[in-house]
Amino acid sequence: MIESLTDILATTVLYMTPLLLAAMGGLFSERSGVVNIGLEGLMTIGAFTAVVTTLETHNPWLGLVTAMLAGMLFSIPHAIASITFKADQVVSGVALNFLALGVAVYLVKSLYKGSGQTPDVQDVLQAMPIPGLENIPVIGPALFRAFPTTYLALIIVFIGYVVLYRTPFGMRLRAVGEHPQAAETMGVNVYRMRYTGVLISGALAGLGGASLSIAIGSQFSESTIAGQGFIALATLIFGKWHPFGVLGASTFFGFAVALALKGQLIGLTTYVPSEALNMLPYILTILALAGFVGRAEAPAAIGKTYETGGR
Amino acid sequence: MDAVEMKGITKRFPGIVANDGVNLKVKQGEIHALLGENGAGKSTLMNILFGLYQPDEGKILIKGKETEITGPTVAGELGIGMVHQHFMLVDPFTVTENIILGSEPTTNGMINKRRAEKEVQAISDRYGLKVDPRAKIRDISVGMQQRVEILKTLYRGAEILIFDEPTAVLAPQEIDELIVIMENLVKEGKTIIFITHKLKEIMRICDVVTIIRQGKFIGRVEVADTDENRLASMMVGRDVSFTVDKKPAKPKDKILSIRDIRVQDSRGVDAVRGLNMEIKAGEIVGLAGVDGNGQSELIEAITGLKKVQSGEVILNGKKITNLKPKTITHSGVGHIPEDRHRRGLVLDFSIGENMVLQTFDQKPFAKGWSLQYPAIHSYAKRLIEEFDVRTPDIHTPARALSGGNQQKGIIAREVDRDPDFLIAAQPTRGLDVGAIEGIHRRLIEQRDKGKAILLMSLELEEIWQLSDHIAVIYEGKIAGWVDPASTTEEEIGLLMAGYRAGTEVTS
Amino acid sequence: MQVLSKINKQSSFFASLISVIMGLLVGGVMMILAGYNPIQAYIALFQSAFLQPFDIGETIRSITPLILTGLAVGLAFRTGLFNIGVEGQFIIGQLAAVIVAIKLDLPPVLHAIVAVIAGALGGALWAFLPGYLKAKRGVHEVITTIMMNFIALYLSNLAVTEWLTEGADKTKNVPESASLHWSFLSQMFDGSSVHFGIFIAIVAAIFMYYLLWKTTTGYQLRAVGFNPHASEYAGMNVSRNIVLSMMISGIFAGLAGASELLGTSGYQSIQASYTGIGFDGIAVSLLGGNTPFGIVLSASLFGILTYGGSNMEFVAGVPREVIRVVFAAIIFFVAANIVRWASQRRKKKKVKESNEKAVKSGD
Amino acid sequence: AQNGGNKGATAGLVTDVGGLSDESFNQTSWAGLQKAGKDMDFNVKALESKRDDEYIPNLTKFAREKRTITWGMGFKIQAALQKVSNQFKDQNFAIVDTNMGGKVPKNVAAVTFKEEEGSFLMGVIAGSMTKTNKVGFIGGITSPLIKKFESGYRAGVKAANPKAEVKVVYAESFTDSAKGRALASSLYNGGTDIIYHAAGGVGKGLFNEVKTRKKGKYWAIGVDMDQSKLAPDHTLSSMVKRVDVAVYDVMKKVKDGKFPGGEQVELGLKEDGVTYSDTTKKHVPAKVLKKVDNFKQQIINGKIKVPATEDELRKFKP
Ligand SMILES: Nc1ncnc2c1ncn2[C@@H]1O[C@H](COP(=O)(O)OP(=O)(O)OP(=O)(O)O)[C@@H](O)[C@H]1O
Ligand SMILES: Nc1ncnc2c1ncn2[C@@H]1O[C@H](COP(=O)(O)OP(=O)(O)OP(=O)(O)O)[C@@H](O)[C@H]1O
Ligand SMILES: [Mg+2]
Ligand SMILES: [Mg+2]
Repeated sequence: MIESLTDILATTVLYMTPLLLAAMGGLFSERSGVVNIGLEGLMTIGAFTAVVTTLETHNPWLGLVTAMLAGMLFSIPHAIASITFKADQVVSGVALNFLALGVAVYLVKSLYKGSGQTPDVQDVLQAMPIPGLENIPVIGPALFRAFPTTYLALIIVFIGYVVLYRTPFGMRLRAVGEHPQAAETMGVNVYRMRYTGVLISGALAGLGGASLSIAIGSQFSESTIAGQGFIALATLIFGKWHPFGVLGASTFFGFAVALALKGQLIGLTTYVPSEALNMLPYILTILALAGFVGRAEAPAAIGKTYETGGR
Repeated sequence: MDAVEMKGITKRFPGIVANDGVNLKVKQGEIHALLGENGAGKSTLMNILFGLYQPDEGKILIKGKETEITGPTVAGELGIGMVHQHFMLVDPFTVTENIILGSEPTTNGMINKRRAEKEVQAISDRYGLKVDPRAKIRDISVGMQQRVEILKTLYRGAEILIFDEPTAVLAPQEIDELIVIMENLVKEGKTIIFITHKLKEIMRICDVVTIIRQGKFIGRVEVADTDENRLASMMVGRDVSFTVDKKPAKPKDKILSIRDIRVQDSRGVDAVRGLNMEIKAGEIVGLAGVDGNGQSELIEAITGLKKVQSGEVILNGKKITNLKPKTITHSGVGHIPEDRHRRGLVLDFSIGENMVLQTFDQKPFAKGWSLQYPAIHSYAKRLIEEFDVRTPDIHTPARALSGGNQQKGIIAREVDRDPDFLIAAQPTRGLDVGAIEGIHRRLIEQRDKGKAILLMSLELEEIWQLSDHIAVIYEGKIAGWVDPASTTEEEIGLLMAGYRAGTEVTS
Repeated sequence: MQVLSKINKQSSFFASLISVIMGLLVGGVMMILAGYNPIQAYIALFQSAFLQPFDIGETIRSITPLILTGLAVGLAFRTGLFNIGVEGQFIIGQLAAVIVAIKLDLPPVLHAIVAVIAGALGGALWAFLPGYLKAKRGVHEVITTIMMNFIALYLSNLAVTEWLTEGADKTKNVPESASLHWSFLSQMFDGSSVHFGIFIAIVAAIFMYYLLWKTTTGYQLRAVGFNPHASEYAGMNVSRNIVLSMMISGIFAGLAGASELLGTSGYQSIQASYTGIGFDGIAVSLLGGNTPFGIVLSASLFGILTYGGSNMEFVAGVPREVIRVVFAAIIFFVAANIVRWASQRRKKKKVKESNEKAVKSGD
Repeated sequence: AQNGGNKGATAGLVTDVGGLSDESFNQTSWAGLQKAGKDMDFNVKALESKRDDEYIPNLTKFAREKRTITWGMGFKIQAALQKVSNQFKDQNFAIVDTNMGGKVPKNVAAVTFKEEEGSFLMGVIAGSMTKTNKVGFIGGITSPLIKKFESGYRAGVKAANPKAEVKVVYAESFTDSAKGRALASSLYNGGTDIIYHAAGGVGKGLFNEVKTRKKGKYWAIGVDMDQSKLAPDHTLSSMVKRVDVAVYDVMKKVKDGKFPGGEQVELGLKEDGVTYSDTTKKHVPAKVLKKVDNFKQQIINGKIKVPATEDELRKFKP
């Protein structure tokens, strides 16, 4: 029983990590007023870059760094189109998904002789037990024998909270997402804040992708991300655009997945088809939203292009 | 010395010259009015002074020194602060957060909230601007929001303050408070540029007026040397009459009666608490009151947009309580809504499409499932001509019309449906005197045609001029009925503030 | 030309064309960087999409579902909703169509009609829930539709293995009576698999135009999409219109699924992942400015590039993913309105120059 | 080149949606075809299908080019190949992993494998080597093909170690390696010490997980090709499906003018179509290997009929 609980927790944490990272990325972008449908693409680019870097340098940490940089780089087109050129943010985000997946798979095929996937990474990030804590019963083995990316994700949630709600930068970022004209009249550079928000989202989503490809997994192919970016987007909305809300939402989702998997392992499949069990996380999410989460209030200026002095 | 001098400012927008060689000279320590019709270019000129726009031509001198104001930050450094026509406040933020945004006091890189709150408190005490530093903007009154706007400029040490139509959104008491504040500010040595459409206010507190019309500089006059009529004709370019011509009302049958209704606001708190009211054909009932005393909820309840918790609304002898908005509309209610952008128009529809917002599915605008555009267009054309809505054509999006013309469009739509009962909520908010004149005439015309009209306005003067009876609303109840002919402004003011004055109270 | 100019709200057909060319240039640069010959590749692409009747037929076939999913996304957008759930509605459309096709025994033509309608209703049903939750509970449709996509995928697989077959990977083929295959059409294009679905798609596009701009329902849908508060004021039922909009969107998606199933594949199989046609619909719709005619045009562009792209890989060895990059670039260029921006900059510069001249001569 | 006289002969291969580098039958068959091309002077070409609706155009493309033979990969392509082969009666086709519902057209050769037989051997290895008497199986998407693997494996375990319990889970995905990892981790935590998978990319998660665990205690078994390089110290064996060999053999017959049209070529242990990987001997003791070979022999000479479905498994008695 206790073991099962530990197991469920461990799976929860495993599943939560990439979602949490990407959704935190989305948080920064959307809090600044720029919708980011492109999380899927940014995760893809991060996953790809991390694998290639690690294959070349045998240093997965470097992989994380380049994944963040690549995520940032690929968020630039989205930023330029939707902030400078005032393109519709949804349009631009969709284009970003096309671009990222296209470029990543194109490069894989070009680099690895037409193969649709990279070779296997040997030097993946290993789980990192935290001495002492890992021995706490039940939660220790689940939470404190996790991947470095998991710890990173949790730290980012807390840093994200502090940055957004305690620092001038965060306050300005949120102001820009709520009422850019107001921020502008207070001397805040709306464009710069939005660019920063989008770039941070690229970095974090890239990191999220990397956590899938070189920590949990060990290679990259077209299906490495397979919809996780969209679930991260859902997590962001579910978490009401708040760092702790996002933490809660991604934990909820991870937990639902863990329950579904556990259901199979304890033999529920004799009674319920495994397809039905696998639907569970998605059904639970809808129920949770319909039942008690309900209306989420987006940043007021989200999705709206901004023009200096415009109204 | 001149605090501000703007010389030959020209600003072009695609297709329009918003400012065309405008001059503005403001002396240190004066209250300088900027007067002009809707769209005359006042806000544009001030946005240039505040650095939000760059002029295409012209020079700006601040305290005698030529400067280039490239952004709000530069303006701030020059001691210029602006209270914008449309509030620039971040709703979910607190008062303090809004004030410190952009120049936050920090310790170790973190915002020092406590210090900020103290500073805000100190400044608000000094100038007599009562605010709660910790309240969220979305929870405070419009008046307090405006004080926050003023505090924002003072917090940055502004010496020259621009007030762009600050009184348009305020109740009479709040206007009085604001005027006191402005006087305090001038006493402290600040300079104020004040935009308003209300000539009374100019006469009351300003020293000098600059008038612009259609982007052009018309003139600069000392308030002491002029009067309201002369200002109005300079501004509009023709004579304007301020007195509303109206014959005595000839009230007939009872059209609307409201019995003991209760309505909740959006937070679920009772906003209307057992209110009674009757309106007869051929009369205008004015609903006076300080903003937030249940006026909006009352109107939304009558029109079916909000649920009536108890009590009933009867129109022409039939109960319309809690019917669907559509049914209520079709049973003879017209509604000029308080917020024309939120409720009154679909801004992305053409002005023509907006003309049939309630009737699009009726003959002759629709045959069965299919819309009849020829009928819709000819109808819209007729209304636009009849009500003098200035628009290039009926296909222009409503968004591109000026506020006054948008409002005329709404009035055209509501009046032309020929309802027995017409609700006019703040029908002239933010409009210039020319536009106001026309709208007032329309309302009187409707009354004389035998319609029952409920006029809600925060502007006492408007209510005064138009109403045959005035109902003063206070905390969700009618505090008293007064006859405009035999009551003084003080008496109404007292009722609005919650003091019951014995004799006039009839219901 | 009026129709063409609707491809994007702000930009003309001409601007879109320039964007397409610029997108192809971006793709060309990518190819050069990776050491391929772009000219050869593009020749292969367009040759294979157009040169032979067979290929034209196949191109049309690949355009068909894109038009329908594009319309699904576009209609929802027009009414202020973001339907990311087209993918799921597509799957349910397939499922509903295959059930009718293999479980019912009806005369030809009627069988196909009933199966197509079933697909449409399936899609509508799948879109109903997100619409309902949005209208009544304020639940963001983006989350619910994403979740419904996953549920649809698993549900379809479950149905195939557990209910429609005895543990097989795919259902049996739909009978001739329910098929949208039309040999006359197929023969016209040299035996390609183009099928009746293209007519469904075109009728759907015309229907969307008529519905939105010519009917009272469309008037309400658009009004609610632009301004729910004003719509409520005007007596429209906002909730009902939100649900209706999602369901009509779902109908288009379901039609896409039904037409693919009854026309192209002929069976429903266990699916390891999404087809992607629904997600492609988002791009198609956005590039088409969410107008029916724009969507038909952009679906055609997308279809040509995709179908030709696979051949480009075949002939010139260039990974077809470069086509996705090309398409992404086109969307960026159109959305950012690069063409207008460039022309405006030129104008601005001219104005500035002439101003400077004026100032100088004034001195 | 050394085999002259085959000039102008051409072959095409159409993958299923897995693509050319699925590390599974698409990839191996392509390898086989390429080798055939080199050895026997065929011009070979492959087309990847991204979606089910591309099967027909892709097959047709080759058929219209009049390729000597056109290969379709996987059971998913069956309906398409049926249609196209019917349309191009003069062309030859071949398909892998399906017997065309038992009715193979004259111009088609169908190659299938007895995955259950290979999986049986994996079951024998797992059953013999488990210390906890708990072994696991991770399936991809529930389907008859994967059921063949599962049934054979469970039969093998039963035959070798009746006391051992087989935990079976399905990921309902062929790509979600995170899910594979979570499932593997849970299985191992629950006392399972050997896990076999037939789950494509999901199986990657199994190897990623087992790698982090104690050597010599936790094991994984690979599928389709020798997967030991994914976790060299933790891979007991792999069930190798010799699609490359099968393709090569058919190509040889084509070259010799003996195209097996209308036939179902079914390859099991006997034909060396399925087998265990060469690296098996690295971690599996000779004693166990002997046992495995023993069973193999019994299957080859028909003493043991390996179950391929759930029903057959229920009736199966070792
Ligand atoms: N951002 C803009 N883009 C285009 N035109 C603009 C813009 N801002 C202002 N204008 C134009 O400039 C003119 C002047 O507008 P402005 O807002 O300055 O008028 P105003 O005098 O402040 O009017 P009001 O009394 O209604 O506030 C308007 O007619 C409008 O057409
Ligand atoms: N985004 C815009 N693009 C082009 N023109 C605009 C835009 N916004 C406003 N205008 C123009 O500005 C003029 C005035 O608009 P504005 O909103 O200032 O109206 P207004 O009379 O001040 O009404 P109010 O302030 O009460 O809404 C209108 O004539 C309109 O054509
Ligand atoms: Mg103004
Ligand atoms: Mg105005």
